[in-house]
Amino acid sequence: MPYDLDFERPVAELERRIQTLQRRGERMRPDDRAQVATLEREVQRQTRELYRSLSPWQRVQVARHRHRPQTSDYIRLMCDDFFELHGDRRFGDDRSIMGGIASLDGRAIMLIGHQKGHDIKERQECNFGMPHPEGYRKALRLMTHAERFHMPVVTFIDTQGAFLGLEDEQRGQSQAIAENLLVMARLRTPIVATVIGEGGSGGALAIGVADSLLMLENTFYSVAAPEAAATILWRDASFAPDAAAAMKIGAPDLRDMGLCDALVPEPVGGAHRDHEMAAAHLKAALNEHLDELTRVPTAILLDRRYAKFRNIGVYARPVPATVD
Amino acid sequence: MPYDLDFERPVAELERRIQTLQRRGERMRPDDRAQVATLEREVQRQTRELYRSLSPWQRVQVARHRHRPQTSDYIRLMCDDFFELHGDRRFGDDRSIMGGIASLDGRAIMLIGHQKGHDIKERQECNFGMPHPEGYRKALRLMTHAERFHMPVVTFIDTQGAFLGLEDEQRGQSQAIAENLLVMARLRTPIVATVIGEGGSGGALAIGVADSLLMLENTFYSVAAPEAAATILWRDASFAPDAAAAMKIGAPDLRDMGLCDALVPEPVGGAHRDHEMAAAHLKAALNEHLDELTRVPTAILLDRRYAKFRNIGVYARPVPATVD
Amino acid sequence: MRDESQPALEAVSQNGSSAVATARPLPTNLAVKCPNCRELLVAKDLEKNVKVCQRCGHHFKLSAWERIQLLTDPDTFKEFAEELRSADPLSFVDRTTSYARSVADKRAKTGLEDAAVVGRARVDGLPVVLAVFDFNFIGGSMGSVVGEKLTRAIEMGERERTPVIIVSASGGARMQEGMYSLMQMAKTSAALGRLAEAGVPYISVLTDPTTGGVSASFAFLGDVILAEPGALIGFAGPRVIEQAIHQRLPADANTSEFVLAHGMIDAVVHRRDLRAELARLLRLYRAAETVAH
Amino acid sequence: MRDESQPALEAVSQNGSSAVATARPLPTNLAVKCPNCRELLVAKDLEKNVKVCQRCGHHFKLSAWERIQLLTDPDTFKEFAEELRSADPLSFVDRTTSYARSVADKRAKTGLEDAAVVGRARVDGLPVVLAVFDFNFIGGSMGSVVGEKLTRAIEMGERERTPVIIVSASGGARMQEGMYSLMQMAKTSAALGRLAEAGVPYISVLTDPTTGGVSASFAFLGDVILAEPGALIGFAGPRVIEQAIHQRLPADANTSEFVLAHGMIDAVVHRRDLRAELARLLRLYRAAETVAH
Ligand SMILES: [Zn+2]
Ligand SMILES: [Zn+2]
Repeated sequence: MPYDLDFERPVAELERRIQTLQRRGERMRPDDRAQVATLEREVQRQTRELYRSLSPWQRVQVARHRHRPQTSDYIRLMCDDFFELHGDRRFGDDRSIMGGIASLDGRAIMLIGHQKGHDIKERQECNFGMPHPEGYRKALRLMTHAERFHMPVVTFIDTQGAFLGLEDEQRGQSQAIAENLLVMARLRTPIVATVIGEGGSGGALAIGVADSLLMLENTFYSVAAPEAAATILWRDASFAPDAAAAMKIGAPDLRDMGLCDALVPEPVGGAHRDHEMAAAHLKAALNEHLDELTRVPTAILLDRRYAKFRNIGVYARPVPATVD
Repeated sequence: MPYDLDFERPVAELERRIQTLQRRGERMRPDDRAQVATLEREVQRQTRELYRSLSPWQRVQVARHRHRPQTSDYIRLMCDDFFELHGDRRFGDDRSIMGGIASLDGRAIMLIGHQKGHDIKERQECNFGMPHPEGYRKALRLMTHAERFHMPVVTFIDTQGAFLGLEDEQRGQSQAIAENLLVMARLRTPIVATVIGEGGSGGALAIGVADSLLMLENTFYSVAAPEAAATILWRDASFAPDAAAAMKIGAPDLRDMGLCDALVPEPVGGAHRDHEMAAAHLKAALNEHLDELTRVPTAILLDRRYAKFRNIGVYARPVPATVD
Repeated sequence: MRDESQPALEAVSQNGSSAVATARPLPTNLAVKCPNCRELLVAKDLEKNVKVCQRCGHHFKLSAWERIQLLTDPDTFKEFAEELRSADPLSFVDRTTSYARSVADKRAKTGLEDAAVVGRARVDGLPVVLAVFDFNFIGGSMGSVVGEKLTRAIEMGERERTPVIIVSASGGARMQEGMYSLMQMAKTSAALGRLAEAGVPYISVLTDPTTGGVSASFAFLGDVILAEPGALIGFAGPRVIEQAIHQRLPADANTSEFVLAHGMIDAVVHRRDLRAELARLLRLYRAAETVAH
Repeated sequence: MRDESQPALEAVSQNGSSAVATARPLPTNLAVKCPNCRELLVAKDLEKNVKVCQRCGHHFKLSAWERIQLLTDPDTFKEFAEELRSADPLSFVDRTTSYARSVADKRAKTGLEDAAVVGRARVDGLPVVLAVFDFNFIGGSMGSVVGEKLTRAIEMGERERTPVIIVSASGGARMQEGMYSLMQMAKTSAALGRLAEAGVPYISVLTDPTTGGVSASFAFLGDVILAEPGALIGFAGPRVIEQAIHQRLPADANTSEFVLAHGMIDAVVHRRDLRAELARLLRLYRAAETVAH
């Protein structure tokens, strides 16, 4: 996979040099081979370096990388079985949110995630990962299904946001998101949400009210997409990098603020460089959190979840919040 | 209100004679007055006679009478307050089913009923009382609302049936009706349903799964509208009167079969002759059933409701059904 | 109920004369014309291909016993409630015949007692309660016997915490039992309400056709709803809708694929995969049950 | 959040010069131009008419205290949580100013501490917990303070079994508190989930505008949802949608009447009737409560 992001240009240059040397094939001399080895080590070193200190905007670019693994990729790589369920039983089947019953090391879970699509055809079918109300209502149906059968819910967040269209307003985009927030807050089964790419606004939160919120380390989660925030704040979407920095949207920021419960490591150079390893890390993290959450009695689980969200917020002269 | 049904023609003739005499006004002679009095008594006597022994098809015509009181009329005449609620929170607001929180002699109830409409404009807005899926979903929303606030549910049935259109199939007419049947069967609050006019098929049953099913005495309730049944059975809708007779769809038939819990008397000549009296009878019946049902603990109420439907059906070599 | 006089299988003997066939095994010397692609198919080959047209994939209707054979492990199906018989509660006299006579006719022709067969069985080793419709019996219509059988099946699933599978093929409620038929919709749905509260899975399988009162009750209440390809599925049949709205419908209206696209079912499953897909679901539910209890 | 620079009230002094007014009482010598029908209205008359244009019925925005006065019985409103202040958790520095300075500005201009005021009150004698937004305070946007105030109000309603009324007027979440703002959507919705489980009524009143994260959380979770006429209501504003889909929207898109027609709210209520309608609802819920307990 080529290095194709702006800030990866130095590494891309190294790669080009490696390729030039390798094109000699059998005509490669011993010192050429030595140079290739050196360059490859340098690629590794520089990649590691770059990704160790991603700027907020760089992180946004990595999180949106078009080769980043998506919900369907993780399902394929992590689950021993997956039975996809379709439709909201009301209006339609929105492919920007996929979901079904999965087996994760023998544990039955309800797996629900945004799907952006890989090639242009799938991307269009998935509306580029921007759900309509029926997508959220499908997710809602699957979550109450999971509750009935005592399956933990695992969600994968990867969206720019809910789709903004006239028909979405007609069918109640606000209502659909709001209802999910309430139902998830009170769902009588464990919920683990993971930001696997972009965490965009209410459209992300609508499948993100969880006992544990995980984030892959190169992802972000924001109250509004940086472009939208820049437009709202400064009426100019080109200030998106400034918005990304000012709003502290990176996974490490959210962990530091206590909003994200755990970071999931990515392969060097981002999840898109090694889907298998990304999936292995994610699977390990999910199993760890599910092991713990499924041991908690439901009433306590719900009280904990309530307290978790109840206590989010920073204000001055705070009177200690009490949750019974 | 003129006598305008086919079988009322003899009474209509008497009425015309009365009107002819009355048109004389001050020129009426004493024996004219006596004749009017006699004719009026005769109108009463013949009406009573006709309605005492309605044929199945005559009953269908009375139940469909265009001046018959509708849900909105009963609400106006029975309730000390009514706050109408709108919309299914999914797609639309279907005016063929109206509903809201009502006060019936100080008791808060959720009142839901088919509405056919009075004039042509209202009839079109109400789709002639034939609901779309969003109508049933509005009813569902109101019923779960009632459950949450411990309000008994009172429904009024008056429909030819659910609407049959391509869009209705697209939005899941079957699914909407089916879901209502299940939810009503398990709703944790008392439900009283009353057939106030036409009880047409699944489109009626979708708001009709109740602890008590009442029927106004001149109404009917059928597995399919007589015209539809005739088409299904004999491929000719004009045999509707035969279907009405063969299927035993009249209120008294259903009471005799044990499917209807009580008949509500109508004014002489049908509910359309005296809306106030019809409403007074209905109100008395509702209060009686609500008084009894609201005294029953919820768990017992649900078991009774289950047993009621569980035991409907007639078959040979029956093994006694046990309900725990 | 749509008791279509169109037979489940239109069979043509090799000399070209036409014969109405039931859905039971066909004489091997017959050719069968596919109603979709018009291909003449050798009956024996069609049987081998689980009655799916080799050319176009059209799914022919199956009888209840063919369906049971298709889905269950050999010799595991144990029927119950087989003693129930229609009682003609309305003494229904048709314009041409009587309900009692129609039922007797259908019994003789199909070898069934009514339009549904219910029993315990195993699918890939996993226990299920299975109910299967037969469209040949008065259009698979639901009267008191069908409603009672389904309800007993659902109650058994609840009592024994065994997943319930219902395979529908029905035009709807049975006119000749009037309101008793309509109320079977409420009865079966009420039983499913208790099954859901108990957290026992219910899988609904829709086959050609599933319409009317059956579609508007248990058939659309599945925790998971599967359908065979190309089945007619809907509240009303296309012709009824066309009459009501005075418009021609698109060719795919009210097919399995149509209801999938509109979010009403979970998957369209080819007949040859149906058993494996059910087994997969059952195993997933069993895994959840194991954790929870 | 849409912090529209368009003022809540566009005021024009009688000599014709223009002035930006807050939503507080206007000097009586002013005329106000109705943004809908362009009529010049005498400010005093407008005040008397609960800030509804006498000519076209346009509902001008109300400040939080005007709204409280409109809805509650005199002297019954007892504010709580008034001590809460924004803490600038991200040390947010704008390109031109800082969040801290914006908040200070708005405080000075509006006399409010943040975009919502919460308290106990009575409506026609019946007790309620009331939360009211003020659009003048950074577009009525929801950050930590607003979320905390609403949550305390909802929890008080649950604890004391007192109906909760929230009157929204907000562009959505407050950008300058980043993810803390987004999470207030979850926090308030979670509190409403517990309120619903407790069977305590929640009435949501939508006023101009109710969009973004506020509309996509508590505002659309009312047991009953009312809206003032002509209010902008939706997930996105019309201009945002037009940019996204590259089409002009119909004039009534995302109005109160639009969301009513699409089944999303229960009623559009004229401002002069709002208090009476709330009282009617409260009495009905109280009647239900009396029977149930
Ligand atoms: Zn074929
Ligand atoms: Zn005006």
